[in-house]
Amino acid sequence: MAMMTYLEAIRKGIEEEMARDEKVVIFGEDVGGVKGGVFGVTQGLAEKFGDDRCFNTPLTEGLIGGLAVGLGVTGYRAIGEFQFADYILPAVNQLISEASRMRYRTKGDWIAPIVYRAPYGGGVRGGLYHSQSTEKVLFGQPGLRIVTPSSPHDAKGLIKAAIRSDDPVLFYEHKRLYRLLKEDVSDEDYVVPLDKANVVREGDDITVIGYGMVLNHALKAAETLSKEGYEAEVVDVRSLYPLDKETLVKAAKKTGKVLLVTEDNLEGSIMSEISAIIAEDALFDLDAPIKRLAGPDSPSMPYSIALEREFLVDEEKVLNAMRELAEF
Amino acid sequence: MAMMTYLEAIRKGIEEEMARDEKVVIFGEDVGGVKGGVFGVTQGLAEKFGDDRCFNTPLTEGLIGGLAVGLGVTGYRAIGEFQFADYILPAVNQLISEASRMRYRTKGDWIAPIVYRAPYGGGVRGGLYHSQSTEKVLFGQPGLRIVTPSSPHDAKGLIKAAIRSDDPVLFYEHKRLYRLLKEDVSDEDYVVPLDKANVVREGDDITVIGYGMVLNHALKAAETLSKEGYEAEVVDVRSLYPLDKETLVKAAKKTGKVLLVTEDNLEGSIMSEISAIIAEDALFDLDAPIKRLAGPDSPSMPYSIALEREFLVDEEKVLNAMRELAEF
Amino acid sequence: MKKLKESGLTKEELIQAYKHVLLGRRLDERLWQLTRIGKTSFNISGQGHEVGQVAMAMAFQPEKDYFLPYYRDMTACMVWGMTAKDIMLGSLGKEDDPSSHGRQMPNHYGSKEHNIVSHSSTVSTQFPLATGVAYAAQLKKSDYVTLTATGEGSANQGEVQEAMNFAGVKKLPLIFVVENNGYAISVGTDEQYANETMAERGPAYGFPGIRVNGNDFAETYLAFKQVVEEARKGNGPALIELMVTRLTSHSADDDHSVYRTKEDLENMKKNDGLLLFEKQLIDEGYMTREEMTDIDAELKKEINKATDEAEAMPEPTADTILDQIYAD
Amino acid sequence: MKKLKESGLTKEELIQAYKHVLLGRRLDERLWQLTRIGKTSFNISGQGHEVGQVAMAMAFQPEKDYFLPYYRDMTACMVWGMTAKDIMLGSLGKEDDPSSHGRQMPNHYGSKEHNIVSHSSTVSTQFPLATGVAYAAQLKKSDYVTLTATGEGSANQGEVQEAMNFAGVKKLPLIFVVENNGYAISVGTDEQYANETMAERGPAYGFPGIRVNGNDFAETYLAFKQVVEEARKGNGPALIELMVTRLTSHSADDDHSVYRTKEDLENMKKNDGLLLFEKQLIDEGYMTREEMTDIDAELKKEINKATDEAEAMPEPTADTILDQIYAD
Ligand SMILES: Cc1ncc(C[n+]2csc(CCOP(=O)(O)OP(=O)(O)O)c2C)c(N)n1
Ligand SMILES: Cc1ncc(C[n+]2csc(CCOP(=O)(O)OP(=O)(O)O)c2C)c(N)n1
Ligand SMILES: [Mg+2]
Ligand SMILES: [Mg+2]
Repeated sequence: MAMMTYLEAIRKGIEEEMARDEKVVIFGEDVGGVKGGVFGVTQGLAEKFGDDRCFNTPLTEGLIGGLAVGLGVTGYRAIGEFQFADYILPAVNQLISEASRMRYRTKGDWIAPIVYRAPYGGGVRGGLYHSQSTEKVLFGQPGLRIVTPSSPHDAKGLIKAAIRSDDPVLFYEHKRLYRLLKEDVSDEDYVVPLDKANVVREGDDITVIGYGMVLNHALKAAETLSKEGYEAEVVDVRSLYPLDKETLVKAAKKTGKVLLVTEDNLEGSIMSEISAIIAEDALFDLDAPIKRLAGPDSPSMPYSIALEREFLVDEEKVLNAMRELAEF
Repeated sequence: MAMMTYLEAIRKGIEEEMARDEKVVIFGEDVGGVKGGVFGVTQGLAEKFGDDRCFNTPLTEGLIGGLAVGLGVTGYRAIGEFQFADYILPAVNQLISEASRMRYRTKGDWIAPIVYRAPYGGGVRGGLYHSQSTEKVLFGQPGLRIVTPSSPHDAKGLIKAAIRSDDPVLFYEHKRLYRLLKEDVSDEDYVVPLDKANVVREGDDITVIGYGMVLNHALKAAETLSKEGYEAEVVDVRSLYPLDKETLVKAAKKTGKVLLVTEDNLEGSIMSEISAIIAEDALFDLDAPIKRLAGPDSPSMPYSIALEREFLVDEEKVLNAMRELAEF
Repeated sequence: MKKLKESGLTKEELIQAYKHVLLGRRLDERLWQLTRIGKTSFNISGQGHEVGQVAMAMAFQPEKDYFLPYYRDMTACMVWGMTAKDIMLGSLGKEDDPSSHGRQMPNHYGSKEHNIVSHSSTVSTQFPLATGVAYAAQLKKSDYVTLTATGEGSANQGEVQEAMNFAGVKKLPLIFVVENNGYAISVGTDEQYANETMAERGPAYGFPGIRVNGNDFAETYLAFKQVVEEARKGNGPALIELMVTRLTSHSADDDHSVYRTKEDLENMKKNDGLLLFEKQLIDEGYMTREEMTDIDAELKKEINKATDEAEAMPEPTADTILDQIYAD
Repeated sequence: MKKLKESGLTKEELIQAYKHVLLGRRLDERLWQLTRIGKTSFNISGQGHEVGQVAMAMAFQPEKDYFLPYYRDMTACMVWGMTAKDIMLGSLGKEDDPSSHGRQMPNHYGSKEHNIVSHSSTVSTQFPLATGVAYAAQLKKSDYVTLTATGEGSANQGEVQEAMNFAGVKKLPLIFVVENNGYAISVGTDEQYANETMAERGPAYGFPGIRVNGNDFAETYLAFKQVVEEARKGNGPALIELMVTRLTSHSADDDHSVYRTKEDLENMKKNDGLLLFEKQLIDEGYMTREEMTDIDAELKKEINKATDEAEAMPEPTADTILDQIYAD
């Protein structure tokens, strides 16, 4: 056991896997050398595993996307870093047309075992292009997995599972959680499954479903609400695609009152899919409309502080929505 | 009035707008010269309006995306064609980062009045990369509009409205409808609004919501069902983003039984957003779970005929789902 | 034109080359027939590319080198090890098709057995992939060389630059090929690029770029031989622009008489590489006309057999649609 | 180094140039101060690029020419017409910020009034846009020239190739600039590209490519003057590689002492273009040290005033978050 931030836990997971399997390689912009990433996730890896296995790419995301697939088909386990989740966009073609379809289009003859890492999320004064939740752009592409951890424990176990997986996995890291969260993380060689949502708090009155920063808001708000006499079941989606329908539907049915929270825009977010699943499978168990709490439908969040705050779903907004639903 | 296919109606709309406004220009791969597009939509336009206003681009979709934005900021109304909706993927960065955000990020100082056209949809033995419904990839990007006509009448009016709009509009054309649909289309200078869904058939028993090829299946199935004593309200979504929530919710409330049909994969499709909206705004008016009928969650549709058929939502599948819901 | 003798190849090797060229031609002719009578729904052909492709592929060691082809590379794929029956299985969309098991359209080649990596329809996505395959050779300290090809229109895709740039930086053992047939569907080279040759792009990324006449067997073979040797020794990549002719329409969906003049089409036929190659073989005394006729007859039998056998094979069944989306 | 006299500029013009250079330096120093004390949250600076940028921009006619800059182009934007206050409004995220009205991060320049087209943070997306702006000049039969710039790392993006390729084909009146400061955050040019110069990429797309020493005012000015003249006459685009120095860390979020040696950093300071330019101006008798000191004092006042005025301006308010997403 050691106290670790979310960021350190990701690094630890990568380090353990690189030590365990020499087929694991990692690359991206500023990922190699002494810099080790603009957030420092890959610090020390080049020194430890050599410049061949941890290296800088030129500033070209399409290349990062495709390089990983080429390494995958030849038996390597590539970890490609996109410096910000916003900069996945130049690589969308490679991710959708190549990585996510390699296995299917050859019926398993060729596979693409890859982890694409990307820091996402706002609240860092990053403006329109350093704050986005771009997971919805890649959501719903069968063949590709999307996961994101919301705690240091999960961060380590989930990155390890992603690296070992024979599927291409898009691994989202919330950049505000990098240094915000710290907890004891086991030194053991554990993995967290790529296809399971996680009930992080039990309760009978309302069900709150989220991931990332807003999940942490929900957990805090649940404690406040508890003092007011309401107990919230809180679920970390974790496997953003494919979704763990079973756990999500079960949690929805348990309380009959569902609040879906995301930092993304309201429309087109992953919460909309979760809502549709619940509306299909649990409609008659519901005691209230399925409520979504999300950013407004504006193009990501502006730089100006008032606008950024207005965009972000904060703890207070989550608490208010939870209370309203509990009292419904 | 003249009998026109869906394809001819689109061409007519473009032609009228190019004649009306010399700022309208059109380009793409094989769009210029005598070929006039691989489906022939732009045939005759180069001859009529000159090679400056109707021209070929090199085989580069990122360029097509950005060229349109640059023309937009300088006062032109660009129509950029993507040869297949599958090949929007290399241009996603330009569409999301540039076209959809130009107005917002300058608070209206610079705008990008653009139409991006793209033939989408399957059932043409196009395999994994000539059959896709890629609209979900661009869905939920505020600043961008996505529309698609499902009849020749709408095709002409909608493309005209898209060209006149000061917003970037992604205009999806179902490639199977190009020559399948034929109807009398007015010679008048009419437009079809970009932000309105369309109730194409009235009924009291169930509500079916769709667009494109599957909407035509639903209309036929509705006639069959009518003979069985059930009347379906059929709604053409038409404005895929932003959605016309009012019309959609009203139609859902009217019958309390909702079937959402799409040719896309089940998960992450636009129907999931519509379901979420209905679950939020009309839950207590529902008499049955909100049902989605869609393609399976496999990566687009394979080439082999049995697999293509298995993937596609056809008239029979729609009819069965409608009947089941009516009898619920 | 260089004399065949200058290639340094033995008589047997040259006769083998001729067999490959003729097989490519005859098999493609059969595929057109099958398309016309509706037994397959599509064909896109390499007629006019065959001599260049055979000369190119013979400079490699297919038993260990990797190939990431594009849709006109049928003949090269057969030099690499695929059989006429393999190709036929793909065109007929059969379960045993080694390229995609009936999931992709015809002419999307791949074979795990022969190190031919599957490609998509989205042009040039194989270029970034090829860098990964080539980088794996460096990691493995293996001396295999990777070959990837695309058309001269497709070579303008941004991903091609990104791949060439990275290959230059890492001195990858990777040969890039642009098969320049003067047309991208209907668009001529004057509308695709402005520089004299595509080959010039090699030096712009720090490695040799050579234009060769793909109808000149010896010139082509020698050029490839040299760059492959350099790559194998660790001296980095090269770009070869292979000047070829597109003797047919772009594909079964196109009619080139619409955008090319009669004279143009007639002249082209005079430049048929197959005829020139035959003339050289006879003039230099390697073969007689009768020997060629015999080979033709033999190949006809081989193709008949391949057709019959492939036709008798089963197609994928509907219940396999969800197979091999994810690893188990 | 060329003598300033060779530039053909008058004494007044050279003094004006000096004022621009010094304003760029002093204003940026102020922005770093504001960042350090927390009045603005971010800065990314053009220190070491100023002389080159002024020489570049002075070769254009800002009252009619268009500019699509990148984040280090503050000094060039001021030659184009933006004021210190305009810049300050952007860095402080104020409502009247002409670049984005407080919606983008600092250093994302734009001004409708001065034909400076807004850019995103996603590097090099402005290159395809610039082709549209330049194509509009051809359509309008106007003789304005368009300028766009990016860094040497960012110049590897695929979209850059696609834009240059199209500009070559259409002979657009468009000048592409790569400001080569040797680093892309921590990544040196040896890991970004393999060719000798970036300039070589011009000829690969059919137009001139010239590398100039951005610390050499006259050389830079004359090179731009010539290519701008050619472009204005309709003779097509050019690529200029401007060799400059990044005197600071990449941005306020970076610390270059981590990845650069002490000697490297010290040597670099000796090559400060500002000092070299001052020496030239004095040596050639255009200015005295006192005159420079006076200008410095004047600029300080101007910057103080700009800071005070900008600080007093209102920030965007939360209720504007949904403004200007779509046209009304
Ligand atoms: C990204 C993408 N855009 C468009 C297409 C449609 N398309 C298929 S082949 C082709 C022309 C290719 O021309 P070229 O590269 O010269 O190759 P050739 O067919 O002549 O061998 C086009 C436009 C595609 N498959 N992928
Ligand atoms: C598409 C994209 N990828 C990554 C980034 C993150 N990023 C911002 S600046 C930068 C380095 C740019 O280096 P260079 O092009 O040399 O310009 P310089 O900053 O040196 O002027 C990177 C990687 C980005 N903004 N956009
Ligand atoms: Mg071609
Ligand atoms: Mg740089």
